[in-house]
Amino acid sequence: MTRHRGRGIASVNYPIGMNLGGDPSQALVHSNPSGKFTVALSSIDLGQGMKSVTRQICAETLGVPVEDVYVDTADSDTGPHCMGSFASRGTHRVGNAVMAAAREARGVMMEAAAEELEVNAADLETDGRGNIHVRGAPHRSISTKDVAIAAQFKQGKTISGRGIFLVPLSDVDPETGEMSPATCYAHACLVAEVEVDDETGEVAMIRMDSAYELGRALNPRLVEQQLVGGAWMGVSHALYETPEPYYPEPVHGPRDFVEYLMPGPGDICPHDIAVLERPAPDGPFGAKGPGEMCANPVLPAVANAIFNAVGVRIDDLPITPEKVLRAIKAQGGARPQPRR
Amino acid sequence: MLELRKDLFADERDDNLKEIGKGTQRQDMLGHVTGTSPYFDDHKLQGMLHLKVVRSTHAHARLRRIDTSEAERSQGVRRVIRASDVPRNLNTLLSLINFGKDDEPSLAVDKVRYKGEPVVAIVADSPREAYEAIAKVKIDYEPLPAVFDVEEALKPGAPVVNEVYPKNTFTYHETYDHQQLRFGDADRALATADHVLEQRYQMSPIEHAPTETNGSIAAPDTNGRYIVYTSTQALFFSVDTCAKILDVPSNTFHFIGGTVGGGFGGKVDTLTEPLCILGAMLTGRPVRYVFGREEEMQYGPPRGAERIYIKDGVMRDGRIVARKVRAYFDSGAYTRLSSYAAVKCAAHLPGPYTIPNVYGDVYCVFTNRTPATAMRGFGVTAMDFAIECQMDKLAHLVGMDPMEFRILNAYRDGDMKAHRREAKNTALIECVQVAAEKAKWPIRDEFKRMSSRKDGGGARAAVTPTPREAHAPPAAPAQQRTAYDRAPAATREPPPPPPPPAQPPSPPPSAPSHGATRFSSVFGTRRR
Amino acid sequence: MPVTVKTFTSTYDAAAALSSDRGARYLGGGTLVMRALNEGDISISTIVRASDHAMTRIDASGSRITLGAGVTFARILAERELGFLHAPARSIGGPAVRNMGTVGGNLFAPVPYGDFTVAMLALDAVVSLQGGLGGREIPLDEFLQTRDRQTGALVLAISFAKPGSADAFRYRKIARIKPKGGAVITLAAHLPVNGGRIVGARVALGSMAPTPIRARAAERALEGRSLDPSTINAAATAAVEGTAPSDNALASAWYRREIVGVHLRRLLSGQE
Amino acid sequence: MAKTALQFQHNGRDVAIFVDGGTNLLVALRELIGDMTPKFGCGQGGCGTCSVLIDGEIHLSCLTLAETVAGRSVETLDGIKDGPNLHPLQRAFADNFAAQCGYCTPGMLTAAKALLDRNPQPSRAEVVEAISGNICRCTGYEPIINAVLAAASGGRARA
Repeated sequence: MTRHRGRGIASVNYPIGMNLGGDPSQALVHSNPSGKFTVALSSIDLGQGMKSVTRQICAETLGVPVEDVYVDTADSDTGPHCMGSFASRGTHRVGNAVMAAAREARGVMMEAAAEELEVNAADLETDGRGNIHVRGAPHRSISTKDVAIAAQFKQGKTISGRGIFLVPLSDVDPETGEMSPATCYAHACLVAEVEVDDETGEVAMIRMDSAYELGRALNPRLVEQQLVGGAWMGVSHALYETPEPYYPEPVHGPRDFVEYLMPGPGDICPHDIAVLERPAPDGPFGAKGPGEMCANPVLPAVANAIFNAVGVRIDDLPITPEKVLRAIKAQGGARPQPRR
Repeated sequence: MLELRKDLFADERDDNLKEIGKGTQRQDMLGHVTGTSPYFDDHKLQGMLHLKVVRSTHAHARLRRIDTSEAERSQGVRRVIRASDVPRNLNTLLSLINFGKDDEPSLAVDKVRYKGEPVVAIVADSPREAYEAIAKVKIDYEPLPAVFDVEEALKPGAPVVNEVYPKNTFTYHETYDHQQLRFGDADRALATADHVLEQRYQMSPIEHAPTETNGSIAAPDTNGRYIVYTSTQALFFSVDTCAKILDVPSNTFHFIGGTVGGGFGGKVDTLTEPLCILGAMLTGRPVRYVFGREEEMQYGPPRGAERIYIKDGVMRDGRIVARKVRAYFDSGAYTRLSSYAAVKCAAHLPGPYTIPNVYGDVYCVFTNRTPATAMRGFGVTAMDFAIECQMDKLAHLVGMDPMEFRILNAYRDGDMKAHRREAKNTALIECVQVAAEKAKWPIRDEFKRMSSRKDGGGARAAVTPTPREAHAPPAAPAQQRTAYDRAPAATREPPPPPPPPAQPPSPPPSAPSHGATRFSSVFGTRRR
Repeated sequence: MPVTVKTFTSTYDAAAALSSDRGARYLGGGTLVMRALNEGDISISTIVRASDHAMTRIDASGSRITLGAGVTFARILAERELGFLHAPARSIGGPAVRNMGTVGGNLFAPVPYGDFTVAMLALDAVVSLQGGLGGREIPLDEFLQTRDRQTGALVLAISFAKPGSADAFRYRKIARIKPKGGAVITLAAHLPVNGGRIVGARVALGSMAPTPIRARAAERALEGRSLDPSTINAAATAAVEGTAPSDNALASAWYRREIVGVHLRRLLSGQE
Repeated sequence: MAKTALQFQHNGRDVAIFVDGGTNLLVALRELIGDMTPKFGCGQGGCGTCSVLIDGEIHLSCLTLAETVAGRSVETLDGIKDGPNLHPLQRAFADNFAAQCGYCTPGMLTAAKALLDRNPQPSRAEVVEAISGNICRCTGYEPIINAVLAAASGGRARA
């Protein structure tokens, strides 16, 4: 028997956003004369879905279909300031800014609709399909297109809004480290199952089961993208990656994708994910941010699974076959722990 | 496969929204599958030149002489850019929010501090001609002793990597060589703990390896402005960094980006834009500066390595009573963003657990390697690795199931965290329970019944008396509290009311515009 | 100066161009030379090509097989007669690299590349060269030892005897990444059996020295014996003898030495 | 400066350009033809995002000397659509959320097309092999594999 299976777990939390300079982001929302909205940002979409999630936030807040919103980013002449796409801040910070801007634009839109329908704006509601009607009287209705036309050509109103979100900076106490580093936290727990070859030290991923709590999942498909891809990156960090394979000696650094190791499509394993949603009080519709924390529990869960499989602790990343093999040899062979 | 556990925390959520919660197609998907999403490099401008840099071949060396005369005469070369051509050739990224001292030149001046540091830039008609000119640049180096290990760098007599920080550590609060966290009396608790476990953990550097490498294209635009297509992750960060280095008003630039081929933190540092724009300024032509893959892997900033020592005290019943952490962030030759990672890391201690005595010292250390920067999980990933390996060992030590051990120690609503803020909106216990269920990992009923929303606070909300250390200054500065964090019960004024659920506060009326406000020398805007 | 491309119909002229110009490199599939150009290797000033069809010919009809130097790995995979070489051919790159990379170019590929050459070495292949002065054939073993001095010559083809039976030839590439990864080590064995005994054992290893090498001690342990567990163990134990692996980004020399015997044992005993 | 004339078929259309010696096909397509769908990811043959089909076979355009495609057919992602209609692979990639940053997507789709053109009903292992030369840093590959498999079975249903 040279191959041993083992399971390990890890649980983590992750702060959303940065405690730097107030970590602000801004957004502008405006309608064209036919009631189609543009969100102007300077925020970056690196693939995480910034454009898509802010589009949904804007549509929900305005009360219009998502197809009626387009997010334009990032142009320093048209998009207002944003700190940037990092620190799991996009959904939370930019989302809040877009929500504030959309709320302001919605206010104007409802005022304009009220004027057309000759009712009080407070009595109006949106149906999410492009219409505004009197609450309880759906037949007294006007389309957002007609409202936009009236606002532009008749009433002289701009259906637009500005938004900023800022968390006032918290000083750090030099002695105690007392501070407010973040306003909300995401959570996760992950179980990794591995198979370890005790003659070569090779570790193969067998499966992962996880639970991620990330506030409101604004778009479950985008969340799934982050969690699946992020867990893959966690496996990669745990077992493969380093630009300095002999750290701290700066030698034999990889120069290409053959030498820089990342798991290939033949190395991936099934990953069964549960998403928990405990809304953040200050998140846009309760959202936190799944972007960074998704990788974090994987690294220790894999290390702990290797211990369970062969009884060695590798506290030095990445956990290469060499490190596993050296440890197994040092303890005189694999010592499988009780199967979990 | 993804399952939404709508049964949990249902009372805290409104699930009847129209757009939120739907798996709507990405706005950019059609662009992606048709190859029409516009990345920075998809702009081809007439007469475009190509910029390549000459990189240091030494990890630490004095620059005795740089001779570019032959390179300047090389075929196709439009301009050789030297350090003296850079208007303000010293910067640090977070200087925009007044955190840290300028410590990094765009082109090395009298010393190189890591292998691969840019020394000279060549702007030529073609990449080939730029490479040919690079071979003709003669640099006379005087090699200096280099240091690559974070703990070696802290020893007396270690080579000074960066003269701005002569102790090889970033300076916190204008005084300290590290960021510390003190909560309770860890030493005393360790002395009475049933078991004490001290371990060392080492995180590797990690390369972001986005499929699109770092790069930018800069071109003279109408009316004296410059248009810049960029892969940056932070548009205005890059705009303002370039404005500072090139010493021109920020509205000189029209930056366009927003569609980036992966970043993961590796495109925050504004690596290519300043020299690319300078090339366009000096030649009057569009200039393209794109990293090759080897440059990206070896000289593009990685996630820095971290070395972490953890010493825990645990009781036989599984309660962790003390956690003492010493961590070293390997920042490489310059600060970039590692200074902030250390603060974020200190705030993250002791992980998502309620431990009454926590002690942390986190150092940002300079070594002669490629400067590190942010990466997915910045400041936290390595600490989570260390903490969670440690948790597994502690559970093993006291003979507890590792799931139950985590549930037992998990933080709950109302608990006091080590950075002295009340834990709220927690959900670690539920995550462990659901993961156990999914993985068919048996845990006992009493652990299945536990909840993040029950049994927190009370004694767990107390701030344990914390001994002052000899070097402590007379008084700690007043604490800025946000609307979202309640002050610890033991201190000062009553907490502000919590915000209503799912309603962000309205923006403050006079929010500072970027760069307009003076920030504290310690850590950004200070409001008392 | 832009690169000059010279295309010749005759291999003789191509070889003459190569040997007369220190900045000339022969363009095979492009995976080595084009990469070098992309990365700014200005020592290459001339690209030499040869359009002679002999360069891309496969002759697998008889007992001796000849592969033109320009034969791609994809073509080997399409050739049923060459089934025993499908494993080494498939271990090179992904589909695109296999459509481009050639048997001849692989002879020059440095560690961690050059896996196909390991297979060729185990088959006692002979390299046909066209030099500035004329053609010659040299054993692959000898060619590899002098590889750095062969850049002025043009490889025309590589030839070897077809293994007597399907299971006489075995090949395995140990890579961290699946299905396409750089080699930690590569192993190939040709074990012809005559009357139940191995006659003419050949074991070749990649990444155990600067170029592929023969594991002569392992060959001696196999020679004249039947392939039973004790023989296999003896060969596995001897595998590391005479090797000189280096540290690189994929693994350390220590690790390579530790596992070469394990993997040779598994290869010879048919274990995963 | 001496340039070499080069004619080939680009997505079914005859094109003629002049290239410098040593120019690779990726540069020729992007800078001289203006087809931005193949991307630069490494220039080393390691990432696959520059993949194109040459006479129907997948090649890395960054490692292809441009003049070697003289008289041949070069297909890029830009040619995969049928007029305004998405190719079934493009639809499947979208349906499966198989793109995040989108930078590897042109190469992935090209690799997948090279597979399905020869093997319309591949196994999962064959899909894995077909995309093995393409690096994706965002998705973890799973949705891409699923998309290719879905396109294969969906394509049969639609055919």
